[in-house]
Amino acid sequence: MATSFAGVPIFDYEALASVLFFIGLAGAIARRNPLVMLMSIELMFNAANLAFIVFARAWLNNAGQIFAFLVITVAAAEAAIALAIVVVVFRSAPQVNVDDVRVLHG
Amino acid sequence: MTLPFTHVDWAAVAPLEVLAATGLLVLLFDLVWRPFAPRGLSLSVAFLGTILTAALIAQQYGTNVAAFNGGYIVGNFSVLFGEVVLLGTLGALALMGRGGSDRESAGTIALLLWSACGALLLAAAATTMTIFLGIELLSLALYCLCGLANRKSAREAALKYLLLSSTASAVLLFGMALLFGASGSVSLAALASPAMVTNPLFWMGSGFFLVGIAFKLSLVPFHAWAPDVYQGAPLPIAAFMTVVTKAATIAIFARFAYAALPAGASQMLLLPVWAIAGISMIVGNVGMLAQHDLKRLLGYSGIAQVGYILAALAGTTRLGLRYAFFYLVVYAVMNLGAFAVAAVLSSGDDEEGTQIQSYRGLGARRPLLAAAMTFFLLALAGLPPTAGFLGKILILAVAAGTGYLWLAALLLVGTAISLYAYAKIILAMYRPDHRVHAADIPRGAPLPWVSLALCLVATVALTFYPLLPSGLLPLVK
Amino acid sequence: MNPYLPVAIFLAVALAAALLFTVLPGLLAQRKPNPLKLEAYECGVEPTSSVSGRFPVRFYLIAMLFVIFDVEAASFYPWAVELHALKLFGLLEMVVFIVVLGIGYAYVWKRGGLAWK
Amino acid sequence: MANPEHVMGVVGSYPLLIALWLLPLAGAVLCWAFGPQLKRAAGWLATAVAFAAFALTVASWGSGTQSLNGALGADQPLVRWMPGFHLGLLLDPLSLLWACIITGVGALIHLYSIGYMEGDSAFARFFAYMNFFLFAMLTLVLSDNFVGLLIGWGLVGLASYFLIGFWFYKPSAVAAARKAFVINVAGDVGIMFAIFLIVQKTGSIGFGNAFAAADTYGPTLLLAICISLFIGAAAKSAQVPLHTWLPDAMEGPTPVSALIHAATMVTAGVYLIARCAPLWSHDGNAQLLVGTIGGVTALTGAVLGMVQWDIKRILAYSTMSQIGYMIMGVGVGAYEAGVAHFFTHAFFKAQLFLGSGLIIHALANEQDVRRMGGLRKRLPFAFIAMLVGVLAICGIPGLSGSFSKDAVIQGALNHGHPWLYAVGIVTAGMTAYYMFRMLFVTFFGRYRGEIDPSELGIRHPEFAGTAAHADTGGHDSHHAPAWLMNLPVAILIVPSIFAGWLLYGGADSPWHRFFDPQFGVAAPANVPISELTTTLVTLAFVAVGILVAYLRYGTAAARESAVERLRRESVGMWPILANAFYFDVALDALFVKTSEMLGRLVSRVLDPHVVDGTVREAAIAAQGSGALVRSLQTGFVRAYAVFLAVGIACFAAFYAFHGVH
Repeated sequence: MATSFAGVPIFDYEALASVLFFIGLAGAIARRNPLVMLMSIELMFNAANLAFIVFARAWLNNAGQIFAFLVITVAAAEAAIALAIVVVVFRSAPQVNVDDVRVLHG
Repeated sequence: MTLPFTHVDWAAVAPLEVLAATGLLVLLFDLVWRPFAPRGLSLSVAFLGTILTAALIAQQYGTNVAAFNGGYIVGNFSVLFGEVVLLGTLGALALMGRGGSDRESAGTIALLLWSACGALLLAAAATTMTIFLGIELLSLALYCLCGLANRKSAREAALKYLLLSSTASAVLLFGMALLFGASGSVSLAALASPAMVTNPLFWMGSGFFLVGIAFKLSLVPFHAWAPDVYQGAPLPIAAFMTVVTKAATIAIFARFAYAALPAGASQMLLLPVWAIAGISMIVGNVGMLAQHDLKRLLGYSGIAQVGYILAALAGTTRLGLRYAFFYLVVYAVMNLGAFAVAAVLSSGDDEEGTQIQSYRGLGARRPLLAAAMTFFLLALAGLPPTAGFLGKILILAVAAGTGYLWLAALLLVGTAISLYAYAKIILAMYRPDHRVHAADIPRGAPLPWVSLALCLVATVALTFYPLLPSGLLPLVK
Repeated sequence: MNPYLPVAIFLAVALAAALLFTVLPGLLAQRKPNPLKLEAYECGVEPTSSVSGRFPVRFYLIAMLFVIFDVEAASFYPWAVELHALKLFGLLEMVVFIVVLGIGYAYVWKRGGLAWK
Repeated sequence: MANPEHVMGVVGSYPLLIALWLLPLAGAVLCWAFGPQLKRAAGWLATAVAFAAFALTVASWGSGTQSLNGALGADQPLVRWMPGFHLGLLLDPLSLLWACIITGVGALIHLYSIGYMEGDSAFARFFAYMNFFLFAMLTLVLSDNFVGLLIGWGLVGLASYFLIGFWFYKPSAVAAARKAFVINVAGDVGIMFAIFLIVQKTGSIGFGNAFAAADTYGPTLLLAICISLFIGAAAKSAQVPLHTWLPDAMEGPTPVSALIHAATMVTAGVYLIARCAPLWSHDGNAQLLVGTIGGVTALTGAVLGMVQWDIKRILAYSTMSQIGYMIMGVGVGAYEAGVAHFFTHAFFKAQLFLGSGLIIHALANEQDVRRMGGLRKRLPFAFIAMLVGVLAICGIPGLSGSFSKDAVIQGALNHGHPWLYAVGIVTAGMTAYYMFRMLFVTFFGRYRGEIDPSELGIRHPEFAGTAAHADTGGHDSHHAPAWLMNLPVAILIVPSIFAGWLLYGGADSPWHRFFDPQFGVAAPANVPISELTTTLVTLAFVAVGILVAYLRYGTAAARESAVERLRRESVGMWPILANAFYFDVALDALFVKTSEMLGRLVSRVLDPHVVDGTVREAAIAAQGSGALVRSLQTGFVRAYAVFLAVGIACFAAFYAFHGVH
């Protein structure tokens, strides 16, 4: 396993991916706007993608790159469905706020 | 360069291809023949395709093929879990045939079939890549399916499911990335190397991976979405989710726990999962107590039932896997049965009448249905004359036999709590109520009736499983 | 020398400047608000609704469909690179892929998903 | 299964036994399904079924008492489910005795109910439940394995729940039914746990296997099994501190109280311990525990019985006290005596309940003894019936109660528990006091039904029947023929008086000969006090009790000033007694209040809107914690996401910790 490339240690890439991931997680939890939440989730996906590509490079195993590709397509499908659902839910609402959505509880 | 995949690989996934193609066919028929197509055409095509798929999968029993570079492993394990997935799919399809308009049904059915494709993929998936693909295929279709009923609660369920489940998927994916980093391979089997025990990437990756799995299994504290989603989703979809999602995820979890862990690490690594399984048994059953909606109650019940199944897996023994699978089948059948009763009683429009209040006086008005419901609820509660009882006894035996006595004890406590919740519905049904007349209750479409009857037969038949001469059941010790 | 040092210095300077300009006014400025001062600036008007305009739902729908087909098309690139090795088998697979996409596209079209009205 | 099959009885085919077991079920189904068509005939049908079951029990006598090569009784296999899980029916002397009482006394109470329930809108449903109860109780006592016993155990609880809540339009009845159910479920868990332990150890659910292995369990496991079983027994048999449901259960119709909450179901705990005698005999600690709890219950019941005003609650506390005797008997190892007390108690307590039912029926549902009085002339038959019952329960020599009660008290001493001996004797005196107090207040003096309730110190008259009936004197003209209700009571008088004589004759008594093969000979220890002495001492305490009761309520002067005295006693009652030693309050605080408080706390933190009326539809323990979970489920996506994040954080911490190590 390679320990660095482009002069930067693998660990730093890992750390960057982790930071991105947790920023995304924080956003997914803290924001009220479902669109921003979805963007945060995309950020988490892409953090994982970064990790995949870095590890693919480190292990010289293309599977990681293929995986990243797969994730990009799946994420696109997910985004499309998500947008559709958000549009349907908030069609008649004055503003987009997930806290307004709580018919179901208890 | 040789071809990456051969015809052997494609033959291995033939059932998946058939199921996916069925979904496409349903769409095409709807597209081309809409004005002329007879009612129920989409449903019939879907039934045929699903049964054909089940037959194809059954044919694979006894074979052993590792297709797509080990990404898709056909074996008895995948066959058994695949059949449960298809059982759940058939059950959900049957519940769809409860009348109402055909208008939206083609799209719904196609989505349902593709979702089942994802679940089938999971049953055989053995690399993180196929697992991710399967989980996303399963979930993406379900987000849409949840929101398809034209009422506010359904849309809300879809949104909640989408937001939370996507977050969990991202966590799962990140875990997969770390696991890939640890082993340099997407294969689960590569994780079983002893070098992993000291690799921090492996531990963190497993943690995130298990969080994602626990979310899909709706284990406490990742359970919060489940009751809301089950309540909001249309009846057939809720039934589908309780059975198929659980079966597929249990398959993944079992593969991970049994085949992907280095010796010596598995007890400690899986401890948090057993812990939350135990908590789920209690919280799920307690949560049932104060519910007023049947679907929601069954959602809570599902949380606890997954806990029971995991209790059987806790020792990661072969016997445990067998008993877990047995209980999974029993759970699928009795749960589908309960949903079938609800479907027979539901009025067919968007408001589905699953309020427990609306079951009052059922015993006098529809004694057959009430008796069937009582039977299924007793089975879910795990009372003696039913298969549910047998399943629980087996789980208790294996959990205690492998040293997880505390899980067995929690199971007993959870069962005791659940008795009260189930009894509440049963009592509501047998309490006289003069407000509603028999004529007000729909007769119910034939398909849910058939499904109900089959579930009833199966629940009874499974009780006699130990009577089989095969000696399948050496009771522990 | 650590290759990150310039980045770190830049970050530190930027942070310090931002903090400085945020905190200083609060410390130095005198505050004597009156209603007139709090009004919208000069010729501005009180906003009556949210600033961001609303797009029609159709816009989102079409955008979504674009995203899906666009990203799926990305799968063509690796395939194209390896086509000479994949030969007929690879071609057939891509045909199947396109047919499946095409059915979805046809379904959307027929059900009126692309109509702008 | 490697274990040899230990079967308790002589294995064979016993069609009578199966018929006996299933007949009541058939009756229940018929009454339930064809209730609207059968109308009044449902009562007769159910009664006929009960009598037929009794006849079948008597006809099975021979097979139940047979013995062959050490096997005792009859064993009818039903299902061979899987290795170690064989279900079957067992009729040996112990279950034969219980079956006789269940069907015999049950049949009489069925007959009585035809009169008592006359005109009730759910007449057929009542008899369906009653027959169902017989079936459930027979399942309990006839099973030859623990799972069958547990099924019966659960079913009787269910039947009891139905019958307590039979008048479900009364909120108090529903609340009482729930309470009984919850406490009984707690007991079921105990039994489930015991079964679990036994199956773990022996791989079998059969009694035979479990008992044959009794000396292999080891002290800890054996004690655990016994305690778990006893939790079940205590909940079902109303032993302290799980007794609070029994007095409340009197909300059900009186025949139900007589059958279920006096004669049969509440003695299931006695049956369980007698059935598991081989386990108890191996464990001195369990014997001490159970005997002590029995003694404490006997005493507590008697103390609380002394201060009740509701005639059925007096009888309920007396039932609790008498079951305490039985549990004490079987607990310390005096199985024959404990079982004998069950036998005699079934007769005289059923008779007392049915007698009180006659009064309640005649007074249009008045149950408060303060509003009775002077009924001796108006209801002479009820007076005679109650008098015989009271004399029997007090242990007046020659009547049934004296034989069995003295046997229990003496048994406690014989097995080395002098303290329990003393408790038994003192309780006997208190029993005499409260029973005669009831007798004097109810039947002597002047009728107080017309007096304003507040003058009698009754604070909530609406709970003590309606005031309207006082004008008419409570006589309704459309009652069923009196003989329907009087006949069963009259029949019960006979065994109430004479049943005890079966115990007469020490080692030669029919009782001993009947049970000797079952329990074996308990070698009499070196006993310092003879049986005759015990009887005399007990009698002295009883006499004092009667005397005090007479002086307080029976003398001519006391009868004259009865109104004033009752008012003073009602108002001045010690709070600790009026609240029944605060058991209810304590249980409530322990479970209901804490969980409600937690629920409120959590919901205030997470979501201020959630506390609404729907959450509190019923304030029982289970529902309280259910509300807790509900209140966590706020409906906010972001709140759920926070759970998710907390979970992720915990997981990440765990794995990071282990990954580094």
